[in-house]
Amino acid sequence: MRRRVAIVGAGITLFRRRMLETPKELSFEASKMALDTAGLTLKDIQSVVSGSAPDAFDGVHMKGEYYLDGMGAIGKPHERVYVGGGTGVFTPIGGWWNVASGLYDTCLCVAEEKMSPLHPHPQYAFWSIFDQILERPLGTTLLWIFSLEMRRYMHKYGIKEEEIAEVAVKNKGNAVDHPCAQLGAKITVEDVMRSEPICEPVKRLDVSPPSDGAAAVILASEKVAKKLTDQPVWLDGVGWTLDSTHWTNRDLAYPEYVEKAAKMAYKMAGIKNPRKEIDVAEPYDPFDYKELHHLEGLQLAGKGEAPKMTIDGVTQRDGDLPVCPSGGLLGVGNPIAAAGMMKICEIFWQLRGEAGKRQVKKDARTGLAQAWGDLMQVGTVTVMRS
Amino acid sequence: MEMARYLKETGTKREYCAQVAVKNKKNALSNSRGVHGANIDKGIVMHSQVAASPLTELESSKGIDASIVFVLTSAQKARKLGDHTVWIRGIGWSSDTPVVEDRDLARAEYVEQAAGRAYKMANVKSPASYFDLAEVDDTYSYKELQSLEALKLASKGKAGKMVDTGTFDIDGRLPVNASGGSLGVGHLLEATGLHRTLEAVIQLRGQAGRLQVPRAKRALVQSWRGLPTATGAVAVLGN
Amino acid sequence: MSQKITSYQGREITPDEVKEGKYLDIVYKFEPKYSWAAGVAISRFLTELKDGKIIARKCYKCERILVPPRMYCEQCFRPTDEWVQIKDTGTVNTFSISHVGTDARRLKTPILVAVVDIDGASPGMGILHNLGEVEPSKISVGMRVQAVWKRPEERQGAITDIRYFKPVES
Amino acid sequence: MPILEKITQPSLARHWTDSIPLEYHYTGGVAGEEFRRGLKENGRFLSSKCAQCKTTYVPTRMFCPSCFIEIKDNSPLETQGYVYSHTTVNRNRAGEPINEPLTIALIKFEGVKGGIVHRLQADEPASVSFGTKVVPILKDRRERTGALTDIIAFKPQ
Repeated sequence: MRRRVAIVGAGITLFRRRMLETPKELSFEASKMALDTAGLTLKDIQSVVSGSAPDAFDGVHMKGEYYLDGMGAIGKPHERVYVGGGTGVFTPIGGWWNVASGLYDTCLCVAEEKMSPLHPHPQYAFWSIFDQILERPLGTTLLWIFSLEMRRYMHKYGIKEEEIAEVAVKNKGNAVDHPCAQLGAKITVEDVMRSEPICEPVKRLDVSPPSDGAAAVILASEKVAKKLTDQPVWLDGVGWTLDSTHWTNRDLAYPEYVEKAAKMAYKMAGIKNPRKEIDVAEPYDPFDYKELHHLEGLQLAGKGEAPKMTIDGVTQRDGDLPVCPSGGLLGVGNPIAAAGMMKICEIFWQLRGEAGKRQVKKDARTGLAQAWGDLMQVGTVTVMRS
Repeated sequence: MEMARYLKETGTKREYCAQVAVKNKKNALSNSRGVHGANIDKGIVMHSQVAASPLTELESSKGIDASIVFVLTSAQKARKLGDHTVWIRGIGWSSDTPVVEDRDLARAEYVEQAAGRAYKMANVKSPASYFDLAEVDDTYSYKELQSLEALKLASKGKAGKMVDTGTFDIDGRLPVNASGGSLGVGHLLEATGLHRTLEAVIQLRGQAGRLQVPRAKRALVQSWRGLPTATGAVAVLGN
Repeated sequence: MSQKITSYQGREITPDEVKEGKYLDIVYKFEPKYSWAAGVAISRFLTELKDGKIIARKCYKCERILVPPRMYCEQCFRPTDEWVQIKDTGTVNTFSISHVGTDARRLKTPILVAVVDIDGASPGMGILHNLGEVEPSKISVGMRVQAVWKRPEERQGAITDIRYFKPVES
Repeated sequence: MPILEKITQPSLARHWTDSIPLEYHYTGGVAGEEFRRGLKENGRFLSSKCAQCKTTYVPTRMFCPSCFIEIKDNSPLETQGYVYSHTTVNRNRAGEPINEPLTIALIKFEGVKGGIVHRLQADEPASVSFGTKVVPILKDRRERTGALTDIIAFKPQ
């Protein structure tokens, strides 16, 4: 019943703190690049799925309606998916439903975010995700969740801040080779440790920046994909899960929702031993500890063991399991939904051997992208094969 | 402005829009969910407070709170679950341009496109004679007329006359918004489409009580996403 | 990024360009006001806070005592069964020292925040709150704490009826 | 089984009131910036012409939504504006009555896709109808900021 789905094209804009382009214009640029590189025009596209995080960032109500002409969706079936930070990876999952179900043969999937309009800081929009009666009156910021989670993770497994900082060093270093990156830099663990404390234990350089940007991929059914390209990248497994919104009742040291989403995707893709079968991974890294947290949830590292893997160089581009070869959110930038889609694009280019200076050393055949969000309780996972 | 343009281009009489509100509010009196039900005439509707000319307040649906849940399953599983199954025969959805200034305000092109997809999937060749009932967009009175034409349940410019002569009454040839619709029950913003679907499902299960359309086998559901969009969806249901 | 691509689109506006007003911008301010219904469980929870008490709900099926209280158990997906008064003491599950406020502006005095697992609720049932009467460097995971309440006449049935949690000798 | 416990004493049903103050600084975008400059500096409406389908859009567009290609050809609009549709409102956005009824129109331009929604200022509002030819009333150049409010209103020619 289920049809095989391929990615046949990808596009991305620059990621920057503030851009002139409107959300529609950013969407157009990413969509156009995806179409052009796939050798398609808008007429070839049957449906459109878009992703964007809270309307509060750019203050446009029903943003999915506002920007749809920039995604070529006029007169087409269009839907916007939204699961907070998990949106970027959920967008192609929405496209996958369109194609795998047999409803459509081609689907343009676009993720866009423009965070810069909100003043004084985009961070502020996140205040409204907390419980309005029990949490907001305490003066909540989004960073609280992360710092509380990071502390619990460190406490449970005896992990040091310096070990976590290794992730920021790796990802910002990788981003130097990404032409769209906002914060690529060669830094050291000491730089991270000495950076300004924001919400201890979280420091300035542990965090990804707010950004404007867009990214897109084109999905096609097997029949259409094989006509279009010799190098389709198959979207062989998808998974998503929600945990409880009562986040203070959860185990903050381990992302169970990522584990469940990953297991769903692995089962669909027929992956039995993820650590052996996944060649390259793009887990969600808005904070450096989150990459570690997610590697464990994805079953790519044992519980509490991801820091050691990082220190041993396993997750470097020339390592046995390259992780965030793009530079991740920490290096390329974090236009929420577009950042997750950037990871889908990266795996697409890695599996086609088109990643240029970022190309991982090993012969990568199977890759994974993951994102997470909502009230920090959604996991979205895709498994891709060349 | 959309209503004014629709009235001008189709030559529909202003009072026909008021008749939509009269019909739906009357139907809602028999619906336990119909908090905006009323027995009124066209004059009251047309002389109610102006919302934005030519639209009046009694022709604008009012927001309510509610939650609606459906459980979907595969055909195989459904057959094991009992005999009250309602089948989704066809679906379609579409969006016109988000730029209001670019649109043809008289037509609901998104409805035409969405219906085209749903009819194709459900193999509906002559929509006007296919359905036993329809639950369609009536966020504002004229939207029902505009949508009925886009759905090909009425020919262009004829929906107004048809509503006025009772074609779409609960005992008419094609009951439209027998539930009372949004004008009679209330508007649920993003959940409105689910409300319309719910009313159709209850009809197809034969559980609509005083609202029941006899021998209801095939239902059409259409909903609009609301202002400022030109986005809508259509579903063809059957039992 | 396919290597075939040589240029990427996007026109950055730098902080300097913002300052010098190189591009026309439109400033739009608004302040939507809300009145949120607290619902059955949280209405009762707030009423009890006004009396200086913390109340939880018990699910007879999984036998968990849930705080914040809810009228349904999200694991068993059935209504919860019983109100249970729990203590106003607990254990720090995790904590943070926040140097920024809601709008990401730097604070003069950091806010101390913690997830506190409340005594009498099931293990791991924490609530978010502030810590006080403690040196930031002295806070640790596992530390025993107790609620410091506002005076009864100051309480209004809000989470802030508890001023903060302070350390107690275990 | 549903939740059986209800609140029966109205005073025990609590509400929490608060607001979310928001401030946005929008850019006009690549196309919008040009449109706004044209309005501010020259008092003209800029339009964009698609090289492929030859459609002219107003306000300016960076891309043609149907051909999905970039538009580079922007020029001042030459054609006459007319009332495509109009409405009169007696209340403001919050639903409160306003003293002077406000007439709003969608102004379109011959042979051009798009248009401008704005206030209509007419000595005899009843004389305004579909197709009435209109011209913009602009603020003085020194007062213009590049916002749509640089246009005070449209009026019948």
